[in-house]
Amino acid sequence: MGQALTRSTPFAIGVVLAVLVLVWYAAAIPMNAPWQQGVYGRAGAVDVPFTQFVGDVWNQDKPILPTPHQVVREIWNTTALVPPHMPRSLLFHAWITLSATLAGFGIGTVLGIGLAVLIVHNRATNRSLMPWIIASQTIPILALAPLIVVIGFNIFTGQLGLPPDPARFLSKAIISAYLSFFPVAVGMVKGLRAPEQIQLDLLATYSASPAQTFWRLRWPSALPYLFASMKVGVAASLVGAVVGELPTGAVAGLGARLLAGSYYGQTIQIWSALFVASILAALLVLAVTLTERLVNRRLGARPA
Amino acid sequence: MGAPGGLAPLAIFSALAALSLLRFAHPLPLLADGALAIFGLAVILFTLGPAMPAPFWAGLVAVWLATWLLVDRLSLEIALRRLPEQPFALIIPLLFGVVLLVGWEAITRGAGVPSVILPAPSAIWARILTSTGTLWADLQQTFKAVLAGYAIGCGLGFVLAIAIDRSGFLKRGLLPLGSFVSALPIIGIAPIMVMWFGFDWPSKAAVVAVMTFFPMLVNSVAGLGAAGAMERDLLSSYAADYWQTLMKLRLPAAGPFIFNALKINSTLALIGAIVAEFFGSPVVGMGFRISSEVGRMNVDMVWAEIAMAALAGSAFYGVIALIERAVTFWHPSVRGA
Amino acid sequence: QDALTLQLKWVTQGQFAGYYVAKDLGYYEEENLDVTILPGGPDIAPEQVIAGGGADVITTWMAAGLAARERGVPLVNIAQPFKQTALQLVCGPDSGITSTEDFPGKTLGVWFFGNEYPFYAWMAKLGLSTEGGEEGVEVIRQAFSADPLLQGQADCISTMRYNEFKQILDAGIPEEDLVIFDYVAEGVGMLEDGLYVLEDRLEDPAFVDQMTRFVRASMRGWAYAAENPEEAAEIILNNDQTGAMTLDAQIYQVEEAAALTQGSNGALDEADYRQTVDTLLSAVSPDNPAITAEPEGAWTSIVTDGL
Amino acid sequence: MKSPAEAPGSSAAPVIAAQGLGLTFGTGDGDVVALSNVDLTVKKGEFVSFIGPSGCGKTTLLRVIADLERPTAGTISVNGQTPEGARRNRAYGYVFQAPALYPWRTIEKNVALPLEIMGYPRAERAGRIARALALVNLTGFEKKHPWQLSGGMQQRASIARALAFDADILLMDEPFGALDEIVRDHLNAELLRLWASTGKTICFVTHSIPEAVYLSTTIVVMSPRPGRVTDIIRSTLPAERPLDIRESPEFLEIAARVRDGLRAGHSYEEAL
Amino acid sequence: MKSPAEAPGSSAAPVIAAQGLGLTFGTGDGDVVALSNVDLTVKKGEFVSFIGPSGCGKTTLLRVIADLERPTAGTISVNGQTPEGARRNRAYGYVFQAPALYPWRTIEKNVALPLEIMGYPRAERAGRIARALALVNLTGFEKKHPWQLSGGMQQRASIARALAFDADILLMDEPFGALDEIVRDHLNAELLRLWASTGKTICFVTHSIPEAVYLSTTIVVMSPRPGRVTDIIRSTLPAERPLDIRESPEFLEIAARVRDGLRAGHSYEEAL
Ligand SMILES: Nc1ncnc2c1ncn2[C@@H]1O[C@H](COP(=O)(O)OP(=O)(O)OP(=O)(O)O)[C@@H](O)[C@H]1O
Ligand SMILES: Nc1ncnc2c1ncn2[C@@H]1O[C@H](COP(=O)(O)OP(=O)(O)OP(=O)(O)O)[C@@H](O)[C@H]1O
Ligand SMILES: Cc1ncc(C[n+]2csc(CCO)c2C)c(N)n1
Ligand SMILES: [Mg+2]
Ligand SMILES: [Mg+2]
Repeated sequence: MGQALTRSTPFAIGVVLAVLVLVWYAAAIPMNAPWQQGVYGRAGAVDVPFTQFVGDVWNQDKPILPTPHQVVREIWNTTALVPPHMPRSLLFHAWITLSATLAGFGIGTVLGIGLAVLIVHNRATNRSLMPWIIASQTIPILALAPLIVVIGFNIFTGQLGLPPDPARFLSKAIISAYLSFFPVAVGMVKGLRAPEQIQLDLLATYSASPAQTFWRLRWPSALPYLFASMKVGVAASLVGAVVGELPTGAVAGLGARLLAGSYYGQTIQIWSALFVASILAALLVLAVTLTERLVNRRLGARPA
Repeated sequence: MGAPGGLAPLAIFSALAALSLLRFAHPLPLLADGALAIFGLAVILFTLGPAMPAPFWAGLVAVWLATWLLVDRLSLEIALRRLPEQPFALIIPLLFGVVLLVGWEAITRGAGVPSVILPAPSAIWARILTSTGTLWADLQQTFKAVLAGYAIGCGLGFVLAIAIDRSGFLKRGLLPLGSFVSALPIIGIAPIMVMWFGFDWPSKAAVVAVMTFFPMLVNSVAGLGAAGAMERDLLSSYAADYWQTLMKLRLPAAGPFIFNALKINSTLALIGAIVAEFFGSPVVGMGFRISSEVGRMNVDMVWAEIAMAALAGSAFYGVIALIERAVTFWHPSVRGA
Repeated sequence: QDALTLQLKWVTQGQFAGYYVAKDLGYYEEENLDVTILPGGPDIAPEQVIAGGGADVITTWMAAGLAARERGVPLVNIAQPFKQTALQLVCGPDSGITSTEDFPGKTLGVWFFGNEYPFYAWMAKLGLSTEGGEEGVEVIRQAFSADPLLQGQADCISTMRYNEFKQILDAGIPEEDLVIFDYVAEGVGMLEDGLYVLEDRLEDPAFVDQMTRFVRASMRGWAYAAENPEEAAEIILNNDQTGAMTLDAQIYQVEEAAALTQGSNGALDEADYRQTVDTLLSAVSPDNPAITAEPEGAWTSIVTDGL
Repeated sequence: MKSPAEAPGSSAAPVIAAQGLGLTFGTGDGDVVALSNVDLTVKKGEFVSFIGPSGCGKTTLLRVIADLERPTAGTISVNGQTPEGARRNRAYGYVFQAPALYPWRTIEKNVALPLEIMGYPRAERAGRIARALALVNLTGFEKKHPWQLSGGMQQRASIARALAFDADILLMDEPFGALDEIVRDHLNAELLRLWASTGKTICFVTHSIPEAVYLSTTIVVMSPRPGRVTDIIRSTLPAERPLDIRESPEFLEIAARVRDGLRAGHSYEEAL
Repeated sequence: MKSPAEAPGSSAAPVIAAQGLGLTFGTGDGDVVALSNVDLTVKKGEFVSFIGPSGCGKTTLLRVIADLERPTAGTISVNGQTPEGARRNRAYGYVFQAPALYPWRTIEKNVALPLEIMGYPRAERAGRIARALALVNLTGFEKKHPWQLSGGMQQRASIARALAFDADILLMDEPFGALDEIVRDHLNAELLRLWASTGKTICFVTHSIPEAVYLSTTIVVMSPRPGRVTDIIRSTLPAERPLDIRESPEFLEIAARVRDGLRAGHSYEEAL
């Protein structure tokens, strides 16, 4: 019985979480202390009892490091207690960011796989494109983001006649795709080249077409690489969508929320937006992991 | 100006390009193809002026096609070992880059794109030449953060992967939380890191460390599981202990995955360091320069920085890729290529 | 109705109350205008947006507007709702700074992205190097908030009176503990939020007419906001999609911003313009060339003449 | 029934014709000459066994025939075409020395692989798969994955895969190496029957001298590094070959000759 | 020199003792009984061969002895310990059915692997590696990588790897399957010499009846699914075994008995 409990995943996560929370509370004391001392100093308070001091340090309005219960309370207040369609609700923002993330991740994954396929199958693409794909990732996206907003947004609203919201959504999705296609492309190039020579030779003896070789050998061999890359890619997508919310006018979404929080020094708000974003990321990675398990089971992979 | 007379070379190029269709009936030497492509590129640059007429754009497309053909033929020759790998492996992407730049120059100048939106490569180049001192100082500042953060982030991800691998408890408890850290959005943590580590490069290094940590963790964990069953059994028959199995089998087998992460991270680190500088910095650094110069409408300087970033980043990536080739030479993806 | 797009320099907040009030209360509609307001952000340069055709009219600071004009974006000031300025340098109680004499060796937080021109003009006037060291000042790029001062990372920081300044007060530091440098008082004041359009558009009388109606409605909005700050703040909150704002802060901001429009009917006062240009020209340096030559045709009164 | 013994004498055009064939592998530390100056002619319907010391180039030769390796010297034609042309025409089936089963496919699906690729109609596939698996005695393991099979069973699955489709030429690289004597005898007999009834041309690598003699119309003896052909032995055994022919003097005589060739090859470089 | 024939009779404690051993693999579609009710005793210094149809559980049995697989029924002890204890004490060397060489190591380094792990002094390693490679006739290929070797050469490299270090027990799973007759004879003789001079206990899986008879003091015949031991044959051959002992009547008699056992096993379930 006890064995089963200590070996269960929720228990393990719980213990690790508990340790983290303890460290967190402990860290909050030295980080927020100087400010608290300033307050006491100005108020002329001397000899504040330690318990009160700790209580104050853990409950500042604009702490340097908010404490877990402050963040949890803020998340609770802005999710459960507010209707989800209101801008005050974090769910509202989470959904806006998530939708752009999913769109961007979809585009990025397809693009990444497509590029990898081109690179693996076409000599000229392999030699000429790969270095530029790498170079593209060294361009700081935030520097490019305003450009995407200014030009892209104009094209979407002007030439294509989209209203601002879908145009903004698309701009974000593009940025998100831009960040996520790369890990997928790099991983897939590696994965598509992973089959052993003898496995390729076998298909060569059947004079299999490139498409047949792809679907029957390269694709299944690349799956482990694809899933590892997709986990990185989906996280990158979320970062991209959040980043894309900065220059697009900080209108709505978790990124906008983070930013808005920071304008007004609302650290608790920043941290709760941060947490929701991370929870979102963890869920997305989990979704990829579950898909991986499912696919592995379907393929009858050898249990490790 | 786009005067009709100016288009004469374009006409010559078009005629030559059309003639070169003969190659399908009668193979032309590679040199002829190369000369044609380069001639076309020169013609485009030569005739370029504001408000170009339609034939010019058709010419641009033709030049692009001609160069693509050249690149394709060159790649084939290399594959057949009729051309040496060494200079040409570099020449091909450069050629691609030249076409990209010529197209960019042609579009920005030929279609009159305002330079505050997108400056022409020639303007960017001029800017690079006049600002080498600033660019160099910015590069140094930013790379301090890139290298430190990359080392810390990759190191942490790797060590944690080992810890996770070592202990089933951590695997269950920590791995799910690892993905939690992965998406701590950079714009959220950057201000916090500035708050914690100050305005100078250490706060940027911290951001880079957080960003690069997860790809390394995920790939290392995947890689550590990549060794085959019989290969493991072999070591188990020697009663090899955990660390021996790790060093002799599982790390080498994980090599391709780890390098995957190292490569992805080399670009992530640069983006991270630059973006982190947007959130408070001293008045030097690539990120600082980019964002402040956008505000000053000096977009050519912005692109000069971006060009530097791309160059430095590609070099960084290239070094990692070279090490990868040397270390994981045995992997089919390297052996076969 | 004539469709117009206004690109703001910053996010939706009390700083732009006049425009949001005019839109929500139908003043634009009464002038037969259909106005879309695009919020800005830390990386949106309105000058770039209008150059790319993404807006018909923008709000920006005059120094940035003139700088953009010199770099090939032919911006023209058509109206200047903000007559006063709100930019300040605020030094903390522990900085030991009481006057500009104390600056050498200190760390100062500055906003960049086109907001740094007044600061550099000031330092040039004081003859201080901005490269750091004993004799000069250490400049850091300050982010969005008042944090660097509150956390002691900078001796002085930039604030807008209507925003960051209040955050410092809210954080519990009393005003009398702070040393406040006002850019106008230091003789380097520069005009803030004005309305700018592209020069060639003004050749079209219909556009000029639209702009006249736009400025008229906007000024009505400002006047209403000055009278009813609570209501204006509500309107701002309704237009804010982030849901992160507090009513108190916005009421304060609307009040402060509306105060900046006091005495303005929208028309630019040529004397104010001269002061900005002269200050900029007095501080030309290779590091910070906002403008290097006297601007020509950078403002016009044809829009406000029709009010 | 066609007589295997007659095949070499028949006037059919050669299925495989190699002149002066050579192949050198460039490796990090020096070149390895795997094949050198190999001349070989295989006529239609022949059953040719290749025998030679480990590492002498048998696999390499088969791979050259199959267009999986490019020779660095000499010429070779398969079915009157280049090896590449023959491969594109799906002229042969290949049993590799290692099973090379795809781990993500079940045994059944592994055998189905060539059928899918060559576009055999779906209706036909099931029957072919079942017959091929029955032939190698793997009925009942259709749904297993490769790692759930023993070494010999994996090898049999890979044989079934090559027999499931119709190819004129069969290239088999030590197909029965991991099988016990009884199964091996059974499969030898099956292979002979198949060969006789279909008129396939078979190239067969083996280390077993009795197997080579029992099966072949021609035995090619190779010597190691650089791999060369040292002897070509035409079998004088009759077409009908019951298992006990292996005790006949004729059989033993041929076997002795093969063994001598093999031994000579060994002494050439690798003194044991 | 110790007499192999005497070994079974000696009163030494059993090195391997199994009672009622069973192993069932659970697979997606039903269980596979690989071993069922196996009783086995191997004394110190014995040379035991396992022979049986493909898929009968020989590899599985070896893996159970080596603690690479847990039995689902019965008990087994190795060197008087649990298999795990024996493994931890590095009681045995194992030659797998497939070569299992590490692609990132050269041949030399692959052979060095167990020496590194078991902490042999650096000075001693080079000599051991050279001797082991010479024994399997791979001198000159030290610096090659596995994929640059032929199938048989890879198998020999994996044998060298298992012989490079000193283990009391040798578990060999069809080590000579991919080798030609000459090399095989040579290695058989070498193995016998090694065994005689070191007194190792050897468990040896093979498909070759002559090989089993030639090498062993005891031959264990197994029958397929569920794998059981059907016959245990004690060899009556003398300790000294020249190669031509294989033509002696005694030898042929034992071989016949093994063949019969094998055939019986086959008829049990897999009617051919
Ligand atoms: N991992 C596994 N999962 C399921 N079944 C397995 C597994 N390994 C082996 N088996 C089954 O166990 C039986 C015995 O396999 P084993 O490998 O021991 O045979 P073997 O006697 O070594 O045969 P061969 O001579 O062909 O190598 C086979 O029927 C095989 O299908
Ligand atoms: N990819 C390669 N790179 C370098 N050398 C190679 C390569 N493949 C084979 N060789 C070498 O070529 C020679 C012949 O190898 P091959 O596989 O043809 O031998 P084989 O006759 O099939 O031997 P076996 O009976 O052991 O399978 C060997 O010496 C081997 O080392
Ligand atoms: C990165 C950054 N830049 C500027 C400001 C200050 N600010 C607030 S509103 C505004 C526009 C003037 O109307 C300016 C400059 C800031 N807080 N953060
Ligand atoms: Mg071979
Ligand atoms: Mg086996």
